[in-house]
Amino acid sequence: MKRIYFDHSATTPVHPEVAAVLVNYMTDLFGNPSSVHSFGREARKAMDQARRQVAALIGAESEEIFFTSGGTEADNLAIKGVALANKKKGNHIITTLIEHHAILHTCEYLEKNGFQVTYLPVDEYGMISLEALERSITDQTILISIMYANNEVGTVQPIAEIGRLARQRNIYFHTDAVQAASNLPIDVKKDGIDLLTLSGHKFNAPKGIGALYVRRGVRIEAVQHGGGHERNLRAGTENVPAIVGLGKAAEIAAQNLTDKIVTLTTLRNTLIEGVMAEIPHVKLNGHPTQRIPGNANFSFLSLEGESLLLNLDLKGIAASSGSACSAGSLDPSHVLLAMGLSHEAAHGSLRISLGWGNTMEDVQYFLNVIPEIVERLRAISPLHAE
Amino acid sequence: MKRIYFDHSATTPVHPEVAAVLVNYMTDLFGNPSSVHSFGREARKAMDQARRQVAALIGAESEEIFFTSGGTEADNLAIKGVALANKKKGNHIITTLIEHHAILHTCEYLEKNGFQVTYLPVDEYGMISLEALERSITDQTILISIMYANNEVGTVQPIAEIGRLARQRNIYFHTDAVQAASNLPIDVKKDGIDLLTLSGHKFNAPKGIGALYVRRGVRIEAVQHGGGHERNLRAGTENVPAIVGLGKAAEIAAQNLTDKIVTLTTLRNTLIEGVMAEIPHVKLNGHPTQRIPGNANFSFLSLEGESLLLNLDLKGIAASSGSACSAGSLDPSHVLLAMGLSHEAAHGSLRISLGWGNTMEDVQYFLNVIPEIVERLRAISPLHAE
Amino acid sequence: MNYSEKVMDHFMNPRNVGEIADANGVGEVGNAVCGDIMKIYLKVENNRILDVKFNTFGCGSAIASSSMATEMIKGKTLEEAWDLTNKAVAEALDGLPPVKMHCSVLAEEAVHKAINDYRISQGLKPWDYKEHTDIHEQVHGH
Ligand SMILES: Cc1ncc(COP(=O)(O)O)c(C=O)c1O
Ligand SMILES: Cc1ncc(COP(=O)(O)O)c(C=O)c1O
Ligand code: FES
Ligand code: FES
Repeated sequence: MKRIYFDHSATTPVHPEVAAVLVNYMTDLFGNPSSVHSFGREARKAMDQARRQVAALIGAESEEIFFTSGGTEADNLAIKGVALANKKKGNHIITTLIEHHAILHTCEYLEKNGFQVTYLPVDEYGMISLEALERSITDQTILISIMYANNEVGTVQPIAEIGRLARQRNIYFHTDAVQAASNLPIDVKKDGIDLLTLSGHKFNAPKGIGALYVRRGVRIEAVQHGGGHERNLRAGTENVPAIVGLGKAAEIAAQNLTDKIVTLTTLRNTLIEGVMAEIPHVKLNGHPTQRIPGNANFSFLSLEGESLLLNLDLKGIAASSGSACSAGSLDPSHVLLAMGLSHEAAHGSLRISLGWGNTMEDVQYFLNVIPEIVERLRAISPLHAE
Repeated sequence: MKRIYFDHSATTPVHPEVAAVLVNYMTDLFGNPSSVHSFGREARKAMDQARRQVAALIGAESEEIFFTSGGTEADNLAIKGVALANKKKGNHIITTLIEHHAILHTCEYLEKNGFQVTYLPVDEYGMISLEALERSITDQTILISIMYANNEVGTVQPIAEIGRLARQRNIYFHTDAVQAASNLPIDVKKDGIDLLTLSGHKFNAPKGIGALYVRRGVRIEAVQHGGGHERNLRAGTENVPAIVGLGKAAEIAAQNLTDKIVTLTTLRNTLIEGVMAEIPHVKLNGHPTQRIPGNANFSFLSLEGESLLLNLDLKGIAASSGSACSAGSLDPSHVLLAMGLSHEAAHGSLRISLGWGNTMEDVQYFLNVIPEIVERLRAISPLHAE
Repeated sequence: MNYSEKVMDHFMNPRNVGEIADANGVGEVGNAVCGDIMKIYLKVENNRILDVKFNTFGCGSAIASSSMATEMIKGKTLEEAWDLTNKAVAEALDGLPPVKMHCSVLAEEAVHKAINDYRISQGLKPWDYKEHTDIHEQVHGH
């Protein structure tokens, strides 16, 4: 059966060029960059190049890039590392209600350890308010962490304005750009970003590799202890093959950014227009314009996400939902609830996230199969019957 | 030029069979195991199989295996996770002076946060004393962490005896088995091990993947916060390709263990005998019998490790040294100093670590080139002239 | 370690290795604790360095620095040799990795010590001499 992958916000395939370069660093150029000999030197050189490639994607300098095992670790390092290194200055952190759990649960951990955290609300489009942000700043505030783009609804926050405000008030600004990287142009210098999280597997690099950008001069301490790797900020033998892959993927992403934005926006708009035209009782979640190119998020009233996903899967389409039933967790998406959606609408949500490899045929195929699926499930649903 | 890799304790090449299976999980079966659709299910299935393969290597059950980003993270998780989850029971940890920095620096971090740590000394062979261990236990002791085999001199500790003692006294026993896995038979149940660290890149799996075995029932808490991955013990999207590779490498290691031990021991003994016979003023570091098969560690008096490594490198041989000059660090190997070596002898140390792919020809080649190199460097050295 | 070709050349084919039996100036710096000892022998006549040799226990860059330093001061007057800086040695080697800069400092210090040893033996006042303990401590922690 034809298989269509519409879940690029969950993870992406590794680009074949990326896979090709990285395998070479597993089997042949496999040295440990700490070693004195030629195997070690080759590895170090490759790592240095990758650092430059990643830095170039976000307008940073290569000494400001620190490799981690992924977005979750980079988020943990940013929040805990800055909090612990600056606790003499203050104990207050500002974030939002719609962050990824890597931020939220890290903040909750810090709350148990003497820190205070403000979770900013968002409006119905998933947007924070700059006024609310400004009002929440106290003389204890040491860090503002606001995601660049949301992973469920794709809403893009006013990053430059937040950066300006943070700079004025002399507060560090971290942004989780896991969903933004390779989908939006990012410039840490222009936007006044002090720390920024990247995750490889969201832009066709492998899983298990990420990076934290830390502006030169930011006070931060290590969270994982051991050898002096990554200039003492992140202990652990460097994952050279994955780092090389991350560098290559960053290079590809930078080269294709404009094209990718145009292509995905076109596909996405066609998909949204098709769904809104063909299916009754459906709502588009997220911001009408301020959203990443590949993201569409709908609530199909009176049906439940997991059953929708299973039906799509039987048709060969991979997507995701903010339904708790699909995650095996207690509550439906905290993001959708924070945007004011009812539990019913949150349970009936469907996220389509487009990416590298998707075509207009894929979108047409989706538009062909979705109406019947929705109809069938609604026919079973008591909510719809009412 | 011929290149001979004698630095398997630093890192190893990925086995071609391992590389072949894992690449497939990057480009084709690339799903996120948390996803509901077929891509996600494939990934989860592969991960479950890898968990069984890793468990089988050490005699554990698959639910007792938790994947991490490497040995360093697993060590951090074991020590901090147990310390924090059991701090009501006590605040005392026992370890040794010769642990890897992933253990030592984690313990130092805990010392700054209200814990007390005893660092057991070792004898001239790098062996701890069971009596000293027993004496150091207090009613506050919650964890004993003693490495299975040392990464520099290869000394293997009396693991079963430590396990028995820990069990009697109702104290958790963690062992860093990064250097032991695939080089010695490991049986966590027989040896009374509660937690055990593995690192993939030391046994022909990729870098950036490791595992912590946690016996069912051990109280431990997460250190990295975020999603509910690895049953809430380790947040972060699972590195499926590397996990699949780790599983495959564990399977290969288990199948070949007996052969590998015989082969490496023969090569290693030939190498040691050759060096001791051909070169004057040389000392073998580590235990005469209780050492991992592939390890040989020498001190060549009146010469310095880095210059030795560079000369070997020019002959195509990759090895390592405990000299501070080779690491660009402050002090020579803490392991060699703890064993009572003088600074001079520690600076003049050479570690040969054999592994998969090494042959008797490699050893002969090494034995052919080493005498002349040592002679040449000694001719330059003021220590030798005296 | 990423060494330049020049470093590797001077490391593999060090110039002026050995002792001078009738040296009239000898300088030794470093210690085995740090993993580096450098000893320089001078044969001075009419204020000029006629011959110079060295012995070094240390890393590749320490050996290359000693070799280069001896090349650079051979045939020079003592005043000229005194002006040899560790930076000049490192530059002549096409650079050293940052963590290895202190090895070139050893070479500068050993030359200074050898020259002062000569001056003292001639009944002259030793020249003012500053040890770069700071750089050494930074790397070796002593
Ligand atoms: C916005 C955001 N932040 C952080 C993460 C975590 O990154 P990783 O999967 O690399 O741990 C993700 C994805 O899971 C994400 O979408
Ligand atoms: C004994 C020991 N423990 C822990 C580690 C750290 O493991 P990793 O390199 O996977 O971070 C190493 C290797 O570097 C080691 O030899
Ligand atoms: S209805 Fe079954 S998990 Fe929600
Ligand atoms: S002699 Fe120690 S680093 Fe050069």
